[in-house]
Amino acid sequence: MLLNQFLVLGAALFAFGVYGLLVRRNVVLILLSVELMLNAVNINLIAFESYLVSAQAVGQVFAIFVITVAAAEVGIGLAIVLMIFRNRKSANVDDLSLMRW
Amino acid sequence: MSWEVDYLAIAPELIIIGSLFLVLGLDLTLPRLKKYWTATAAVAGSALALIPLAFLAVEGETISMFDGSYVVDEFALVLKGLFLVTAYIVFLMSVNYIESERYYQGEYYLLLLASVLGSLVLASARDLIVLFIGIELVTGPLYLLAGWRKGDVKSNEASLKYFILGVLSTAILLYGMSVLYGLTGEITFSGLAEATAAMPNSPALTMAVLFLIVGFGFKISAVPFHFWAPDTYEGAPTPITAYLSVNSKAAGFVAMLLVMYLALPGVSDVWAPALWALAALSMTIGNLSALRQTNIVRLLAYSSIAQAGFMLVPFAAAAVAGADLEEAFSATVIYLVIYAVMNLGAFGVVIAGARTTKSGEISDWAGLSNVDSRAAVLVAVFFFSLAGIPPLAGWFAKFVMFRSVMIAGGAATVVLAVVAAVNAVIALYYYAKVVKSVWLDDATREFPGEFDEPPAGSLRLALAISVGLTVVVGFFPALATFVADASRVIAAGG
Amino acid sequence: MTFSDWIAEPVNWVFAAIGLAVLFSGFRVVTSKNVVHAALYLVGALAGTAGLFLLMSAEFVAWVLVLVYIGAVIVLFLFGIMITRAPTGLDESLSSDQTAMPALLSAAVFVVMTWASIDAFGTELLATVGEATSTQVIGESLLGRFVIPFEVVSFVLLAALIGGITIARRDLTPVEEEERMSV
Amino acid sequence: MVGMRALVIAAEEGGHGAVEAGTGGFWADTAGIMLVLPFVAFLLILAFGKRLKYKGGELAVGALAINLLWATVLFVLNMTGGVLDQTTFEIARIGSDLVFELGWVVDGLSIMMYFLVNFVGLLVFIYALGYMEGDVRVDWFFAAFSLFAGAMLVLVGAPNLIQMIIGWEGVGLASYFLIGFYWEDLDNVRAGNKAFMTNKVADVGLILGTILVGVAIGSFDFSELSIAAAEHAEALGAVAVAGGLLLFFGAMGKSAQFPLHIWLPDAMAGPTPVSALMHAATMVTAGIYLMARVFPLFQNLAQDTRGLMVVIGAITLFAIGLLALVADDIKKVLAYSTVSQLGYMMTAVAAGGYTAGLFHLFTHAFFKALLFLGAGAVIHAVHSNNMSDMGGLRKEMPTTYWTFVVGSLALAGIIPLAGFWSKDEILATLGHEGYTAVMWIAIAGAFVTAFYMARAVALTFHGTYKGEGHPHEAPRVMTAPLVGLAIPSIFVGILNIPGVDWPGIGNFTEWLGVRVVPMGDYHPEGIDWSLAAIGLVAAGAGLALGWLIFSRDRATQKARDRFEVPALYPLLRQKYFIDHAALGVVGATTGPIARFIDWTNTYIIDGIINLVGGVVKALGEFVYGTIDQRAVDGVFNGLSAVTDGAGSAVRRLQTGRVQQYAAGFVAGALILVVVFVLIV
Repeated sequence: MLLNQFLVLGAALFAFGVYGLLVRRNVVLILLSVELMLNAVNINLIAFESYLVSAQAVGQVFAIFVITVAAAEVGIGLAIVLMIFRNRKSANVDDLSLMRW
Repeated sequence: MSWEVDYLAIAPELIIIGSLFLVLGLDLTLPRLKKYWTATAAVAGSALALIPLAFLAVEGETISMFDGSYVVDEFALVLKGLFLVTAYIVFLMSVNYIESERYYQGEYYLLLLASVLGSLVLASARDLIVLFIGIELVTGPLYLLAGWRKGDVKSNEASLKYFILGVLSTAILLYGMSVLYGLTGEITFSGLAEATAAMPNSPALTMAVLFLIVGFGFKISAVPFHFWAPDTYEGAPTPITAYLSVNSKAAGFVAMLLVMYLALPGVSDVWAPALWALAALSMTIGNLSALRQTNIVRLLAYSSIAQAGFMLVPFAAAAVAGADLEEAFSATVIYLVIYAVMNLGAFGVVIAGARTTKSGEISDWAGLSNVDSRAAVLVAVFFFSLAGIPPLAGWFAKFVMFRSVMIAGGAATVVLAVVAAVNAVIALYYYAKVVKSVWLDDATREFPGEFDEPPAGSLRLALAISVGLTVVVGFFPALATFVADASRVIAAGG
Repeated sequence: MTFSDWIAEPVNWVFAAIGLAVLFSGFRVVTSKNVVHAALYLVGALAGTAGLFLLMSAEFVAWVLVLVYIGAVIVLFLFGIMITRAPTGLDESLSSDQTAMPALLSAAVFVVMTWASIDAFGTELLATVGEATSTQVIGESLLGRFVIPFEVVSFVLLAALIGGITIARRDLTPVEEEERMSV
Repeated sequence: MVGMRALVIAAEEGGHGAVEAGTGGFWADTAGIMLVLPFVAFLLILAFGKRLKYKGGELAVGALAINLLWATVLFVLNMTGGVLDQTTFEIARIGSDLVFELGWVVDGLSIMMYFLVNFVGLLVFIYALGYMEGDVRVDWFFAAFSLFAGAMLVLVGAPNLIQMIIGWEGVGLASYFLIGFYWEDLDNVRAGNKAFMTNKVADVGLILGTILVGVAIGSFDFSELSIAAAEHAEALGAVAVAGGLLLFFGAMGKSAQFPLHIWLPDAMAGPTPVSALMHAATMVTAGIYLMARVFPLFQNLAQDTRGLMVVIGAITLFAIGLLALVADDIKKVLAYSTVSQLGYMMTAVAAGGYTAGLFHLFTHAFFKALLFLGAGAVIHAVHSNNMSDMGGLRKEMPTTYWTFVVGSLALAGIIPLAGFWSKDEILATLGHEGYTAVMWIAIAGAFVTAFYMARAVALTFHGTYKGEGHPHEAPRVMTAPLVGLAIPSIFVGILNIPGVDWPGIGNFTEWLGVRVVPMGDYHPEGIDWSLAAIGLVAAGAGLALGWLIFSRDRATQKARDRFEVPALYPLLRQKYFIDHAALGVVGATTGPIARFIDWTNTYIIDGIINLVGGVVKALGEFVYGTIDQRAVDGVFNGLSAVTDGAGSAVRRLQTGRVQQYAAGFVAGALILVVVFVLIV
């Protein structure tokens, strides 16, 4: 298997994530898009690990850390969404432009 | 393989962890009215953690653990000291702010301590994984703390904007790290330095380096990755804003310094010009936007974007062939330390003054000197220091920054110095505007808040520390150059 | 390596199948007009990714991904969707109408990343197809060389947990608070 | 002490003609007390000022009195044997080579300034005790005034450029506070801001110049800089030119050289003692002092570079002097006059007349402070700044009148008063150095100077009183300093009669020559009597003409007479016709020029400043409003304008949208990557 077949797939997922982040209005859906991007990073890391094969499996360990941090960030993000929803009865980012200029 | 842990070396981290658990325990057991003890625990923890730092500094040995991925050297000690002192001041500023409104005190200090822990880890990080985890631990709690005023929709919004852009930057940063790992097979900084030095420039390497810069650029709020900063600063609780603009920004700079100078000195032909551009953009756009601000916190937000630009200036010197990287490195560190002290002071005085004015609008601060001359003097000290007027500390920071590019020479860096000089003049205008408002303008209304009583003891202590440091460092820059000498060691490859 | 060489290897057929599924799911995550569907498509994308990890002999990480994401995170998401009462049926307003600029940007992201990696790695092959990385190696790494980030990341989780609860919970109204204080 | 060794070495390396001088012993070693005491006074006044009888004025006066003791002893020591000493403390070190030091230098140049600042300062402070009595915020006034004195002494005593910058900024800050002292009046605040901004622009030059010179030479120390400039002039080359020009730019700001002079007349909004001390006698001379300190650097500059400085000085001395002719505000007359005299000093120093420029600085400080204080006494009495509200005051205010006349004659350069000798020396220098055209401009300037001073004296003290109320002489606490300043205004000139060595003490030129690197040309040639005569004639002509035109109320009473005494009107008109004839001679030449310059000053230079300000502001609004806040949005908006209605387009102009921030974020990252991949 080519290294690049995985990298290109990762790049595509990352690009989807960027797209979702930019167009989705619902905050929960934005979070889903972020997960796609982090997943793309994981694919990269694992592919590089299989390509390089380090003694301490650095790439895989790195991926585990990324997964953990991503989980924590989902928790944080959903907490923020709930807080905002409680105050505004909406999870739509378009409504959140109180501060500007 | 065995992995030795030097417990003295990580004692500051352990003390912070200890006080974090203490706060957790106290919060669970104490009745509601006694919750202020959690604040005491946090304040004490951040002060106690300085003690082992002193021991380590006296010993002066470089301790390297886990394959050199976690290092306690002079540079790390200096920055840990900076993080702890600034955290201490932020804790002091928080006490009454958090107590006076119905916030969750225990959880507040716990999250802030976690963030401090992250910055301590960051200062010692010498590989990408530790660095990444450190950054996440600094930032994660702050996403939540920015929204700590739960009922305030502005605070909600501050939190969400910070979070969304934060995770975006994390994703980009991680992508860059993964490509860097793939290209070199290394994650330790020393390994990366070796590998990249031998490697010809390729689009992938350039992209990876720039993605790292994007990630750090978010933390330090450099243009064009600054969009979150004004909104989040305005909406977040003021002590958290102070923390964001000082500790969290300092953490971003530490990460950037470590990665650029230690891990990627061989690719300075990529990152130095890129940071040149970010520096010029940040200074200019930050300053010009600040000119129009009417809210004092927003003004400080844009000003801190501009200050980040000034701090980035020395990085550009690395693009000049044969330039003295140590000079550039230490110039940024000195600027960072001085900026931290005076900016904290500025936020402290905003908190103190807001007791009287009950407003963040600069026009509402007019005539403050008539009723609260102490606060007015402090406004003058901190804002003039930020403007770089001698003999307040800020001038030395600017001086060192200019000097580093002048030494390096080279047309591009000199152009940047000129941009910086012009910006320094523009900046003076809006800083002076605040001072003028406080001192020279007539009050437009009765002050709604109290001004007979001095602010709470903890806030006074916080202000006293920052004003003391601002003035003393201005007169005796030796204090700051000590920092420089310590950091010089590391830039020399130590 | 030519395309015919590549296609001749059966493992690449498997890759192509999983990869297309992942791509499709990923695409639907960001375009679906139904919130719940979007979340479920993410499950698909993640499951496919886990399959890819298996192809790359990263067994442990694959199962971590399945357990953490599909087992926990997605459930969290679904809860989030329910609690925020997002319309669970078809909803045209889930995405902004202005898709041209984001599409352009994300296409550019894809092009740049692809170009960079093709330039750097060309036709390099993976080295370890077939031999799974032993979990022991990963375990020793995590608790040896990487014990500091391992310990530190637990504080990230702790902070997220405690802070998340504090932020998300409903504050007591003043009246309720009075009652509670008097008890 | 640390620094002394460097000085001794420096003196040895200085080679030929190294000055023989004592070290000043105790008095030089402790001279630093002068730099500290005013700050102590400042803090004490801030803390206790409100509770004291004179609101802290006694503390300010006390500090300067003690200072004056030191300054006087040092002055005498320097007169009799020469004093050369330097004491420094290291406060920071960058790397191994670059050292930051604070301390004080004691040599001929600094001793002169110590004496000047403390002597004039003390008299002005005493005067202020009377002048400011009963004013609001007197304690703050004296605190800021002490702060100024301390900063000025820090500047004067600076052994290196860094300390000089600290003092430089300190006096700027104090000036800002004091100009805006009457902050109830918005104009004063504006004036303060204008002064501050103009100076800041110039300060950028000073700071960049300092860094450039410091990095090139490896030290900020003046003695090392002097030696390097004297001995390695060739090697320094371009650095010396660039650094010198940048430093000169800084000096232009503080010393109000054209076109950066615009702040000084506005700065007169501050209380009069402030104008006397800061904006006439001491602070504004900081630029000249800086030029003198780094004189070896300028000495070795190319002739055309120095030519530029001489020309700027010449424009300043003549063109701005003309403005004093059309001003009605007595303080503005003196302000323009100060700018003009600073032009003389700058021209002289730039032309190579080290002693000439500084001697004029020295004499000017006495009589210009005297004139300001006199003007202050008048303003105090008539409650107006305008000369059209004055007149005939010589009977009511005899002391003020006579001292003011002394000051005016000294400024006009009438033999044997102080101004004659110093101005003559400048003319001699210009002639000697080959700047003949500039010399004639300077002579014309002398004519103008005498002319406007005659006008000021005539309008203020002669004719009939035109103001309100009954003016009376100022109290003793204010007139005593006037006398105290009038005496040196008469006599200090004889300290430096060319070719005259007073027994036992020599002359001013020698005292000033006590420096690390001796000045090449500090024994001026014998007096040029013909040039002196020409200068004297010019001054005399100016005085006579001014007197002729303005002494009998004609000019300003015209309007009044026309309405109140209609019968006399034709007669007056005819008289006035004579005035016109007389004015015609002057008016034909100077009038239009003065008006033109006034116009330029008002419309062009202010216009440029406003324009630049406006451009910066507009740029700010553009960048802020368009790039920062709308660019991202604008792109979105442009794309959606077709599909969306106008209403929603307006709504979308509102930003603060996180996703547009994110788009900017991603776009920024992409642009960086693409640009750098392509260029690296």
